[in-house]
Amino acid sequence: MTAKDIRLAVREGMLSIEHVKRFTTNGMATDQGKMSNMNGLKIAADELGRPAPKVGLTTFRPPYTPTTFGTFAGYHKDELFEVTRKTKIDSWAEENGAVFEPVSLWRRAWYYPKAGEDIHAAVARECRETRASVGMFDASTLGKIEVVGPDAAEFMNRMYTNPWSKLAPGRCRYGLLLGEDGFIRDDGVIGRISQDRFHVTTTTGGAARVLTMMEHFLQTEWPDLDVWLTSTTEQWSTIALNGPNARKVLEPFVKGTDLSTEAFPHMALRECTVGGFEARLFRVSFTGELGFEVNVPSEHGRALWEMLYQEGKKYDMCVYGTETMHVLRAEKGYIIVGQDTDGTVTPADAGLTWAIGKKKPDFVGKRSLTRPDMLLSNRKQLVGLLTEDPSVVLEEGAQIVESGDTSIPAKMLGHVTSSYWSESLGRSIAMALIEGGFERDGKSIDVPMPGQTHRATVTGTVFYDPDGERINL
Amino acid sequence: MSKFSAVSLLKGALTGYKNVEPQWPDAELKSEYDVIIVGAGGHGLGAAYYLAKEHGITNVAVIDKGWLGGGNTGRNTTIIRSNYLYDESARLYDHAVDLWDGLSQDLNYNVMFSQRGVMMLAHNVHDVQSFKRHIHANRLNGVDNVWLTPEQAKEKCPPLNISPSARYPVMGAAFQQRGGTARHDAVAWGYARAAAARGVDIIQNCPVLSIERGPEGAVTGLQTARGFVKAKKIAVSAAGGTSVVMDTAGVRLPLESYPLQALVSEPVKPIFPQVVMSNTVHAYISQSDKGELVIGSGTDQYVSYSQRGGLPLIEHTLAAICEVFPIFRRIRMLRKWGGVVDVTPDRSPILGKTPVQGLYLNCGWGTGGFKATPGSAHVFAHTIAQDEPHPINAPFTLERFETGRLIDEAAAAAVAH
Amino acid sequence: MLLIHCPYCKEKLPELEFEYAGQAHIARPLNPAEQSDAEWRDYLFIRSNVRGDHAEQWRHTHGCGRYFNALRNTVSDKFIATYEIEQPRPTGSEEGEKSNEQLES
Amino acid sequence: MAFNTIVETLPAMGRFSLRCKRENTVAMSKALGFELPSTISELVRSGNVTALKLGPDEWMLTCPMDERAKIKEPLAAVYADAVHSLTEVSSREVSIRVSGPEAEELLSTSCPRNLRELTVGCGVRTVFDSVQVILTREEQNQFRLDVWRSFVPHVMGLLSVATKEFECGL
Repeated sequence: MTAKDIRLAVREGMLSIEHVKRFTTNGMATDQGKMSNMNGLKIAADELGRPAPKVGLTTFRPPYTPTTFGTFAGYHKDELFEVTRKTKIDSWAEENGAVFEPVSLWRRAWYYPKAGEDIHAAVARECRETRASVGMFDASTLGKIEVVGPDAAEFMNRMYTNPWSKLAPGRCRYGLLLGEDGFIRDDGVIGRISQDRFHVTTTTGGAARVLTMMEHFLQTEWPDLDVWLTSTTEQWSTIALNGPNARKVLEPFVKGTDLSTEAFPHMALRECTVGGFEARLFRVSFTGELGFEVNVPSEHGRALWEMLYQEGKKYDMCVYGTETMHVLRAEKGYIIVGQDTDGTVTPADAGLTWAIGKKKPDFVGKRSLTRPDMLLSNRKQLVGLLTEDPSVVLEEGAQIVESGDTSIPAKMLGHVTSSYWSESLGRSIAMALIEGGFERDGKSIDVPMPGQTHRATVTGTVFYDPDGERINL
Repeated sequence: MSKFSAVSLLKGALTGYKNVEPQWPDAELKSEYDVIIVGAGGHGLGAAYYLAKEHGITNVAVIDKGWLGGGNTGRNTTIIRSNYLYDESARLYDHAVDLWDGLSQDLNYNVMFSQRGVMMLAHNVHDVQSFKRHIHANRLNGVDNVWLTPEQAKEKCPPLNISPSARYPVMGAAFQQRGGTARHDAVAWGYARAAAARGVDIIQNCPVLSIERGPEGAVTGLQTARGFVKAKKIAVSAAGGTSVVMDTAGVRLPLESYPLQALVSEPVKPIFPQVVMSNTVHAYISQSDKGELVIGSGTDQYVSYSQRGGLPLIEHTLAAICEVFPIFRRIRMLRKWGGVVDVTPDRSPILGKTPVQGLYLNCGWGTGGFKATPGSAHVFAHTIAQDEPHPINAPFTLERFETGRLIDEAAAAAVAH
Repeated sequence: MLLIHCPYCKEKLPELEFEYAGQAHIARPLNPAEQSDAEWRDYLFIRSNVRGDHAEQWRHTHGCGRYFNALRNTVSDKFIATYEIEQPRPTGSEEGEKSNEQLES
Repeated sequence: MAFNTIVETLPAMGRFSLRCKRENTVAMSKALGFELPSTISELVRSGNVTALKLGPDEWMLTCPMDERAKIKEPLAAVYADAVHSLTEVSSREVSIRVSGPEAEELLSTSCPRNLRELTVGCGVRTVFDSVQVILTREEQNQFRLDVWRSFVPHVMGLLSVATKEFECGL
């Protein structure tokens, strides 16, 4: 860059010193203008016939001196680049050959391959063994919030879509949380420990967001409510046992409550001890099988896990990871917020109208559900898909078109949200968000993939044990 | 205005460029225009150009409070791509890519559009699902975007760390070959020169004080620092200042303005062939023709017009760059700067008519407006000239915030589990 | 980095302890069901986005955990005042400006 | 100069988050048998029980694991007349002690607060790198960090890198 270039820039109409800088790159070398800016300014000012102060300077930008990226990164490299959260049971998973996946800040056991197994073989086996006997899963990463105070039920009524006033202590219920825009934000099982105390669970990734949202409403909109929130995510290790033999594995360790269906039915919870540790025991299921979730103070998580693991050997119990959890819940049509829903899905779209308290005058997001666009019948709705060829596992994210439509650009109806090989059914299953999906029940659609189009039939989302008998063993 | 050509450049070189003309005249403000565009960035200058070229409307002024191209046009990281999920967005941005393709010839000005390809890294199972959803939607919309394995990504971009033991391992990438970069200043200058050549007045350093409306409610003109100017139509395209200008016409907007930062390294020899983006670790990087690594950071959390942002964001961005590209650990940052981005609730733009007769709005591009420049300008000119949106921008109304018909690309990429 | 005065902790502390929470003094309608679509849109989405003194919410997330309000100039980023959530928006006073002097790192 | 600042994790202890309205503070204090601190960052000790005021309506109570009943029972007994929230978080957190002449400087490598202003016997919730912690200055050269369990390796990792730098004289 020479003085001639600056004069040329001015003749080309670059009258602002910022234009001169950008046109000539004057001041952009490693000296960042410390050598060149004043000289450049004087040359431009002469050419413009204006005094230098009238022409002005470009904005000086930090840093003063070129500084390495590594200096800015500081300690944040390798394992310290970002926090990796691990549960108390994670070390056992590592010792026992788990493959992990990152889920928000956590790393979670994805599947537990045995010698020679790939992910498909391992997951098929974990699914088979859980449904046949019993499987154990580390659910500790689920977010947990303790909601306490005389207005706890009222607060829950205002936050979640569901009604909470009549939920008896010792019972739990699926809870659905919307944003004020009416779209699904989070979900989880919520237990009423006592009249004034709720044990709320959230998704793994949603824990911090949900607590922040609750605090925001409580502190800024409803400061009159006598209720307080405490994060208990890390207070508890959560171990899920699912399968027809789940009760048999658990029973020897439980003191203080009877596990029979009569005394402890589905969606009940009890405070008791398990393996000698104080525990909150939930009878819930995310697999469709008889299921329990044991919460013990997290420092005892691994000890209890090992006890149950030893006991489980009598029943050929398997341990399973998040992938098998995903398959088993999909077979039952249970959604995963963030996978089967995104930030554009209402409760009605997801087939969850049943989770809305009909008599409640208000809850967060309720008003938005009656905006004109929310009432259209051709909204994207969550349905099941069964491929014509049962061996074809659709790709998650694949787009869906009308049967026979081969145009480009195509009229896309929606996309596949979840798709798996179902070992229990001996075929593939999928869930999808499709325009006017509920009305397409029984009709076929196409999933065009490069070089090949798959045809599938729209179904309901419950593929396995539609009458829900296995939960009540 | 003379045409740039090999002959004219050679002639200039031989004569020491003694006779070059200003690229655009510094126009005097007239008392009346058919259309006044507020904001002389790429979108505003482009709209003026297309008004003149395609709609024969040349009694047009583009007014800016500062120097042209001095807002986000001159402050962004120049990434161009169109691999958006929803039909509405894909059409809008792909229209832009189509126009980028011939823009240098159209304007007779080299905007240095380089289709080096844009790679977006997937770091977890959720990213993989989300990117594949984009790829399939793009394919069926006729937009190029393909899936790369980690090895294929590494082959295209050798500095990439694909170690499976990384905190955020690369599990694959979505790659759009038609994407790339352009020289941001040249885009503003090229449009300014081409618009001025067709008779458009470019008025710099002339702050707009208010939009004036008549008794029927329609716009009548603008109060400016240089006095009142009559106008039949007013189009606001003033990223970073939109809320303030529109407020004077009594139109309140679903907009918030945040600082967005970018930075460059010292120049190095060509080493980085593509544009690489990683949403999960928050890093965007490409190498300019000068050799600098151009890096985009995130927005600060608070509303601000200060054109600067906090250092913690830069630290995080550079840590992320070092994680994904360990070889850049010892390269040095030369300078950082900030822009002001207008963000809508669904992070898609508002591009169309307003409740006020004769008032048109182009705003809310958030962190991604540069890539849309020619497409946005083109359909905005159509909307102004016809008083009717072009089919491509018809969905991007202000009304959608009332009906709930949002176009929320970010929500579609929701992260949870 | 901003330094922010927490009205509960009564200390001026680094921005890293705080989270921004949007424009202040936008009360949730007491009976949302009675709101028109346009009124509900205004509550959800319409913001003043002022270039100047902006009343806004912050939370001292990594501190006392409280939400509070602040009056901050959006051009200089300078805090004019911070105040408890129920209090009305103050007008900037010299004294307030002094006690909330903000430093740029 | 030798660097002899020690970083160690402490055994489990009983921890409770106590929340209540201002008007019930007196009843809480009466039930516990000592005056709850009234200023944020103030720490009060009574026998084996400590109470640290973290927010306008929030205290962190600690005690030995086997004395938790001393906190739980008296507060449960007054709940009907003085509503509050007492939630056990004993297992949520792990405490890290940093002691030695360079303790303050070592913590300053990742804590944005001006630690000189944290007086002996006081504690605050703050952020250490990206991690929320409760930081208590137990003595002039002795600090305690209460950290959510899964963040402990990250905090220890940062302290260990910083320690190495100090040991090298950096």
